[in-house]
Amino acid sequence: MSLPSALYNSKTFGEKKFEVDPSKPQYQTTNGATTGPSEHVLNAGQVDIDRPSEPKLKEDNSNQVTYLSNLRCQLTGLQDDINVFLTEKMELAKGKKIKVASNKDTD
Amino acid sequence: MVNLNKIPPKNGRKYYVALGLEGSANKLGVGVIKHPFLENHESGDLSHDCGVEILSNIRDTYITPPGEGFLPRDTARHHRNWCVRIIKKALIEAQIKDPGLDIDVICFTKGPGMGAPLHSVVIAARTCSLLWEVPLVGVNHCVGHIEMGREITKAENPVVLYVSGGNTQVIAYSENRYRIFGETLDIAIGNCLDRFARTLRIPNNPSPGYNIEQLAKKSTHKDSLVLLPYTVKGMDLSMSGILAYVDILAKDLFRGNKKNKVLFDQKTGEQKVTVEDLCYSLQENLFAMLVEITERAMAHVNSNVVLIVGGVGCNVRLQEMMGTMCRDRADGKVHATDDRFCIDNGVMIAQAGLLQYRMGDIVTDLNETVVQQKFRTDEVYVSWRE
Amino acid sequence: MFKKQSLEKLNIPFETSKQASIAAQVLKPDPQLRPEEFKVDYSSQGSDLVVNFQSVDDRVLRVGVSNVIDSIKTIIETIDELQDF
Amino acid sequence: MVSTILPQFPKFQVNVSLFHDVQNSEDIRLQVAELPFAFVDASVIVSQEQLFAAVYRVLTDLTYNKLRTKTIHSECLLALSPTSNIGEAFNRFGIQQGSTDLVVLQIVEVGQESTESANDIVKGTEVEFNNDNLLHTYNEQTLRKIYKLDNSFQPKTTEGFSQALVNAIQLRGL
Amino acid sequence: MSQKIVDKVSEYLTSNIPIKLISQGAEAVVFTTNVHPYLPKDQIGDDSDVQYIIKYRPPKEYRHPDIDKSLTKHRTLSETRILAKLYQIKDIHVPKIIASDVFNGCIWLEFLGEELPNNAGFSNLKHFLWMYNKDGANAYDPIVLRTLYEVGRQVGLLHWNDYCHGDLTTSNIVLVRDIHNENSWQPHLIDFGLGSISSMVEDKGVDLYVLERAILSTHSAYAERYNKAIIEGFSSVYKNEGEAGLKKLNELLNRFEEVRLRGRKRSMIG
Repeated sequence: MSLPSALYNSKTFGEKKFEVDPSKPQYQTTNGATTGPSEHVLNAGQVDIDRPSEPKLKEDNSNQVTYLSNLRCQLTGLQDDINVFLTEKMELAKGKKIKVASNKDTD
Repeated sequence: MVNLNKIPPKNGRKYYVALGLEGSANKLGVGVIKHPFLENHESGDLSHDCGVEILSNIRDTYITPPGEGFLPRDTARHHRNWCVRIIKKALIEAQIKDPGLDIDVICFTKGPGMGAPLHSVVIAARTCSLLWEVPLVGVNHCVGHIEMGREITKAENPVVLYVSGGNTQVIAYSENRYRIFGETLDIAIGNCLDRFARTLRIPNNPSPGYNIEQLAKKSTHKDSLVLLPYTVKGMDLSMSGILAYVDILAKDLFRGNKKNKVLFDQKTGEQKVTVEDLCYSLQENLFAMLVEITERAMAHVNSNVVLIVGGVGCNVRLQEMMGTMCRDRADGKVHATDDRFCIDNGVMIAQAGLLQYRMGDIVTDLNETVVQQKFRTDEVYVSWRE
Repeated sequence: MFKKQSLEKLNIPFETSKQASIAAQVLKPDPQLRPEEFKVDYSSQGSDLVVNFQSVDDRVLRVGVSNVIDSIKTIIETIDELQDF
Repeated sequence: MVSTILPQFPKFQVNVSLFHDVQNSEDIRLQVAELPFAFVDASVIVSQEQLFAAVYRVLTDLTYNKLRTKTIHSECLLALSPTSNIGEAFNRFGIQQGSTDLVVLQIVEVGQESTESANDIVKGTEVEFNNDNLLHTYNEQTLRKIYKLDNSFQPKTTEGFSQALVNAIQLRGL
Repeated sequence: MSQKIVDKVSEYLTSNIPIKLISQGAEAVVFTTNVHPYLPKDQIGDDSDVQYIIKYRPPKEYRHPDIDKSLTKHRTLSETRILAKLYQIKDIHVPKIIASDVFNGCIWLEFLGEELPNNAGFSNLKHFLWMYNKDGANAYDPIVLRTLYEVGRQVGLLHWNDYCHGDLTTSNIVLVRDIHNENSWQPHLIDFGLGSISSMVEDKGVDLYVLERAILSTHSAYAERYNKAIIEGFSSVYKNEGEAGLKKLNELLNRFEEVRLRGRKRSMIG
C-alpha cells in the first residue's frame, strides 16, 4: 500500500521530500495542527466546535479505519508538514526568528 | 408555453427528487425535496405550485463570538468540515437509500456569496455528482429564495422584498427575469444590523438580527423614538449613513459616554436611551424604509402582493409592518415564511434547481460549476415562468 | 517563467483509479485567483492523484497548496462516506 | 362686495370689497385695531387668487391653532406676506397713510355676520373686487421687492405673476 | 384602496369637496376634484371641466408616528418648496401649486395630462411608451423619440439649476399635449416628494441612473434607444451653456457611468 507524498523543489534551497510515517500519531488524525480556526477568532473567545469529522471505521467491526479515512489522516499530517516547512521558510525569508513547530495558521 | 415536465423523472417514477446544497454565507444547508409529476405542469405557469414535499432540511450555522463577524476563511473551514456530515444526515432523514437511483439532480449554490465558502461546498457537490452519476445544476442564491418563497406561500406573482446579510433588493418578475426595481445603494440591511450588533457585543447566536429583534421588543421608551437618518431614494435606499450614525450612538452607549446628548440627560447625567431602545429605533427606522421602497415598487408595477424572503425576512416586526402597509392598499397581502425557509437553506436551492432541471437546464461541463461571487439576480434567465 | 518554488508530485494514492479520476475532475475546473503567481495541474495516474504546483514564492505556494489539500480532504471524505451510502 | 365661503371651511364667510379713491385712509389707520376688518393696500394685491390664497392659509392655520397674531384679520396681513415678521407684514400690506386704493377683507363666522359694513367706514368708490379692477392699481416693482422675485423671472401674464405670489404665501414661515 | 384613507381625506376636505380617486402611489393618494379650494365659483367661470389635483399623504400606520409625522411634513413642504422654486425657472415644466397644508400632508395642484386614446391610460410617460410598444405601433416613432428628448431636456434643466428629483420613474413624468400640435407632447415632471436642492454630481448621477433603470425595467426591449434619446436631450441643455456647461456635463455623465457600474458590480453576497 503506497502512501501520500510530495516533493518540494527550489533553485536556492534544493529538494525536500515529504513522507508519511503511518505509525506516528500526527498521521492518524483528521484534526490537523495547521488547519484550525484563525488566531483572530480564537483570541476573541471562539471555542472550536467545527473540527473535521472523525475517521470512519470499517463496517466489519474490526475497529479499523477505512482505507480512505486512513488516507485522509495521512494527508492531514502531510499538509501540516508542508505548512510548517513553508511557514518556516517564509519567516526565514522575512529574516525573522523561526518559530519551531508553530501550530498556528498564518494565511 | 412553459412545460415543466420537459425531462421526465428518473427510472419511470412519478416524482422528482432533488438534493440542494447551500453555503454562500455562514449557513451550511442541505435539503432534499420531492416534486410529484403532474400532467397539468406541461402547460401554463405553475412554477409556484409544484406540490413540493420537503424530505429533509438540515442546516448548520457558523457562529462567531460576540463582536466578531464571519471571515471567509473560517466560514469555509466550517462548511468543509461539516459538509459531508450534513449531507449524510439529510439523506438519512429523507430516507434516500441509493442516491444514484433516487436522486434526479444535485443543486448547488453557484453564487452570489463569499468565494471560499461557496467553493468548499461545490467541491462536495461535484464529487457527489461524479460518484453517483447524477446531473448538477448551479443555482443563483437569490432566485433560490424567491422560488422557495413562492412555492411555500403560493404567491403567484408577488413583488419580492429580499432582505438578508448581503442583499437588500425589491424584485418583480417580468419577461423571464427577476428584475431589480430597487436596492441598497451601499450596504445590505443584514450587514447594517450585524455591524450594529457587533458594536454592542450582542451575541451572534442564533443570529445578531434575531437578538436585536428580541431586545427591541423590550424597549420601554417606544413612544419616544431616537430619530435616525431616513434615506430612501426613490425605490432605492442607502444605509451606510444610518449605520455610521447609529454606530456612534452604540459606541457611546457601550462606553457610557455621558457627553452624548441623545443618550444622556446633560443636566442630571441620567441615561435616557437603553440598548433596547436603540435596537427598537434602528429597526423601526430601517424597516419603515424597506416597507416604503416595497410599496413604491408595488405602485410602480401595479401589484398588491408582497413576498418577503431572506434571513431578515423572518423578523416578525418587519412582517407586521409590511402587513399593515398591504392592508391599506387594495386587497393587499403579505406573504412570508418562517426561519426554516427564510434563512439560507438547502431546500431553496433544491427548489429553484429542480425547476431549472425540469426545464432541461443542466450542467454539461464541470467548468460551468465554477462559483461566482457576484451573480446578479437579473442575470438568470427564468425559463420556468411565462 | 515564474518557476522559482515548486511542490512537485503531490501524490495521493486512492483506492481505485475511478476515485483518482473523480478527484482530478472535481479539482480541475477552478481557475487560480492569480494565475501569474501560482499554477496547479492535476492528473490521475492509475489510482494515484498527482498534483503539481508552481509558484513565485513560498507564501503563495503555502496558501495554494494548503487550499488544494483541503479540497482533496473533502473529496476523500465525500467518497468515503457517500460512495456506498 | 364679493362674499364667499371656502368649501373646506363652511363655518366662515369671507367678504371682500375693493375701493378706489379712498379719502380717509388716515382715519381708518388710526382705529384699525378696533375694526373687525383687514384693510389691505390694493397696490400689493394682483389678483383674487393672491388674496384668497392668503385667506385659505389663515383658515387652515386657524383650524389647527397655528395663528401667529392676535386676530383673524391681522393674520390676513401676515398671511399675505412671504416672511413671518409681523411688523413688516403690517407695513407692507396694511393700509398706509396715503393709501387711495383699498381691499377690505372680513372673515366672520356664519350666523354671526356683523352689522358693520365696509361702506360705513371707507370713504371711496367701491368697485367690484375682480382681477380686471386690480390690474390698474397693483405695483409690480413693489411686489417684486416684497416677494423677492428674481429678475430672471419674467412671466408672460399677470396670472403667471400672481402664481409666484401664491407660492410664496403657501410657504411662509415653513 | 382602503376606505379608511378615503374617509380620512373626505373628513379633512368636508363634503363640499367631491373627490375622485385617481391613483394610490406609495406615499400619496391622488384625487381629482372640480372645486377650487378658495376661488369663488363665479370667478372661475362656468367651465365645469376644470379639474384640480389633491395630493394627500395619508398617515402610514406601519411606521412609528414620530417617523410618519416628520416624513409627511418634510416631504409635503419640500415638494411645495421645490415646485415653487422651479415655477420661476424658465422652460421648466412642473404643475402649479394651488394650496399646501404641510401639517396635514395635503397639496392642491393644477391638473395636467389627459387620457390617452384607445384606453391606453393616463398620459404619463409609462403609458405613453406602452402605447407605442404595442403590436402595430412603431416603438421608435419620431414622436416617441422627440418626447424622450424633451424628457431629457426637462431633467437637464432641473440638474443645471441644481435640483434633483429623487424619484424619476416613468410614472412621474406627465405628458401634456400641445394645444396647437396634437403630435407634440410637453413632459412635466411631477412628484417632488423626494426632491432636493443639490449641486452634488453624485445626486444627479443617481437621478439619471434611476430614470435609466425605470425605462429598462418597464420598456426593456427598447430601453437602449430610449435612454439614448433622453441623454441627448439632457446633454443639449448643458451644451447650450458653453464651456462651463460642457465641463459639468462630462463630469456628470462620468459619474452617471460610475453609478451605473457600481449598480451592476455591487457586492451581492448571499
